[in-house]
Amino acid sequence: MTGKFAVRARKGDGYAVLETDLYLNQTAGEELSKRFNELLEEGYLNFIINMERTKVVNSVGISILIEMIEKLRERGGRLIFCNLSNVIDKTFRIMGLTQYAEVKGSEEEAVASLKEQA
Amino acid sequence: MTGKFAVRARKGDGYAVLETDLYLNQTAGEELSKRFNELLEEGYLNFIINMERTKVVNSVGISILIEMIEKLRERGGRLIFCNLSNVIDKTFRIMGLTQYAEVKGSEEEAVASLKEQA
Amino acid sequence: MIRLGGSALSAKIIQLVIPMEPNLELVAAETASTIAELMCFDEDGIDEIRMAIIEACLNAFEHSHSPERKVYITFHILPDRLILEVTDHGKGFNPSDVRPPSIDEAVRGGRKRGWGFKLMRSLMDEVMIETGSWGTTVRMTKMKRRGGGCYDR
Amino acid sequence: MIRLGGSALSAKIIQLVIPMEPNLELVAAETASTIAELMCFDEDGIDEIRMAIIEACLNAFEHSHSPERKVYITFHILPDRLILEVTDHGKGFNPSDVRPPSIDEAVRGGRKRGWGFKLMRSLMDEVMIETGSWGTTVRMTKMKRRGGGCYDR
Ligand SMILES: Nc1ncnc2c1ncn2[C@@H]1O[C@H](COP(=O)(O)OP(=O)(O)O)[C@@H](O)[C@H]1O
Ligand SMILES: Nc1ncnc2c1ncn2[C@@H]1O[C@H](COP(=O)(O)OP(=O)(O)O)[C@@H](O)[C@H]1O
Repeated sequence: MTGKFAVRARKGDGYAVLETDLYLNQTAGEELSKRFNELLEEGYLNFIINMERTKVVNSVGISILIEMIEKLRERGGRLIFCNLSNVIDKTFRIMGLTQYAEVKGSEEEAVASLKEQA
Repeated sequence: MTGKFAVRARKGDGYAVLETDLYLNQTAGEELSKRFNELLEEGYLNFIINMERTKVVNSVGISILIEMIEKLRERGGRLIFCNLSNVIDKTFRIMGLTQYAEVKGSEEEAVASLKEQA
Repeated sequence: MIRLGGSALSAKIIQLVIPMEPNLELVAAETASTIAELMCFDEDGIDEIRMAIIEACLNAFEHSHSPERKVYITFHILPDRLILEVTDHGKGFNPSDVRPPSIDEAVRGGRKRGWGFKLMRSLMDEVMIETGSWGTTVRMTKMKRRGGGCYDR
Repeated sequence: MIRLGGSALSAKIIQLVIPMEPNLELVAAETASTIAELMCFDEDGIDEIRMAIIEACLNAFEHSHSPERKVYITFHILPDRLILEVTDHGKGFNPSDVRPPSIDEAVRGGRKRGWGFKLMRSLMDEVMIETGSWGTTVRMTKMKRRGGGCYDR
């Protein structure tokens, strides 16, 4: 079985949206990172990661998110997470990810925040 | 924790609808049977069992359904099942329940069938 | 999609031990269904496995009279099939004494129970019973439908 | 509602053995979540248990170097709490060698891993580690929130 992506990417006006799948583990994290790097090379600096479909994450998957945050920091870009489940939101707060990336309730709110501060 | 019923009963015009819960096991079957017997005493003879919420059944639970079919046979009543999952539909066919009780896709179809042949 | 990798030759084995307590058959069922999902069984296949394992566990709970009151479940994950073994250390039984159930009899005031093995046999591809004074093992196999799987991607 | 009965004094024990294979931590997670559901933990509690057990399993998969490549999980069901033990027969480690993670360091080019125990400790009520040359056991306790439970009905 091929042709299925654990990550979906969409391009907006000056930003890109990445959608994660059911389980954000190392494999899914690496796939996410690959799409992210491609978009970075295309010149995108503002990212939304929509985790609506994600029920489970593990710390290896999250460490890849931290890599992405690092790259955006170096380049002066922004990363906003949206549609986090309670436990994922809690996890990001425990780890302190929320000090370096924003969290919004919905993709619309994330987009609005990007437009505002653009 | 009390006050929660595994079975919900609704009364229609000349028929009663019983709704089963997530798991139709012995306990849930006995509760179903209790409500059914009460309705039978009230004079109801046409029953619809809506299994929309039921994901799992076991053979002990089903044996209680057979008891209900038996009682209705004795009294000339009718029992229609609706909203069965594929595996529950298959199970009822394997056991031959479908020779003695009808199966309809939806509650509307079950009601229509009762009105038609009333 | 979350999948298991495919080392085709050796079975991956998962073991589960549950006490004979009401509703704990659901733990066996959900463990089985997660395994079946990772093996990319389709939804109907997963539901059939869930139902079969519930019947096997309930038989052990109800009929084995196991003094230790435990059920041992082994899952063998193979590329083309899932094999489930449900074992109790109860009194065993004589399969040839088991009277097949009849719906005609059941709705006419006769015996309403006795459907467990019939259901297991119909829902699974193979069911084998080993039983003796040491207890009982029910070994069930469910084949993956061709094309439905993602194990060997 | 499906619930477990409540014999308050003795713990019900469920055991699960999984091989160290990618994604099989999800079997542990779903088994745990079914048990927690039957114990009437609320949804957030169930998700927290799921995440904690995944971290414990991944540590065993990744760090234990267990030659037999198996993880042994024991669930102790008590009226007011669920205790999970995750054991491997690997090489063990020295907990005092474990350097705590830092997000500030991580986003500035430093180490990005090392969050497992921190997460387990934050998501569960108690985490204890026993480790030696025989392997490692991580013992985690999750208390039920008052009023949320249906165990003792
Ligand atoms: N694990 C077991 N230990 C002892 N006897 C069993 C076991 N499983 C099944 N049996 C015997 O086989 C019979 C048929 O089982 P089954 O087809 O599942 O129907 P039911 O459980 O409704 O009787 C049981 O009534 C019991 O006598
Ligand atoms: N089961 C285990 N066996 C051996 N070493 C372990 C085990 N669990 C954890 N460790 C050690 O503890 C360290 C910290 O683990 P953890 O906090 O989960 O973070 P990470 O797994 O990301 O390194 C690991 O890097 C490893 O050295």
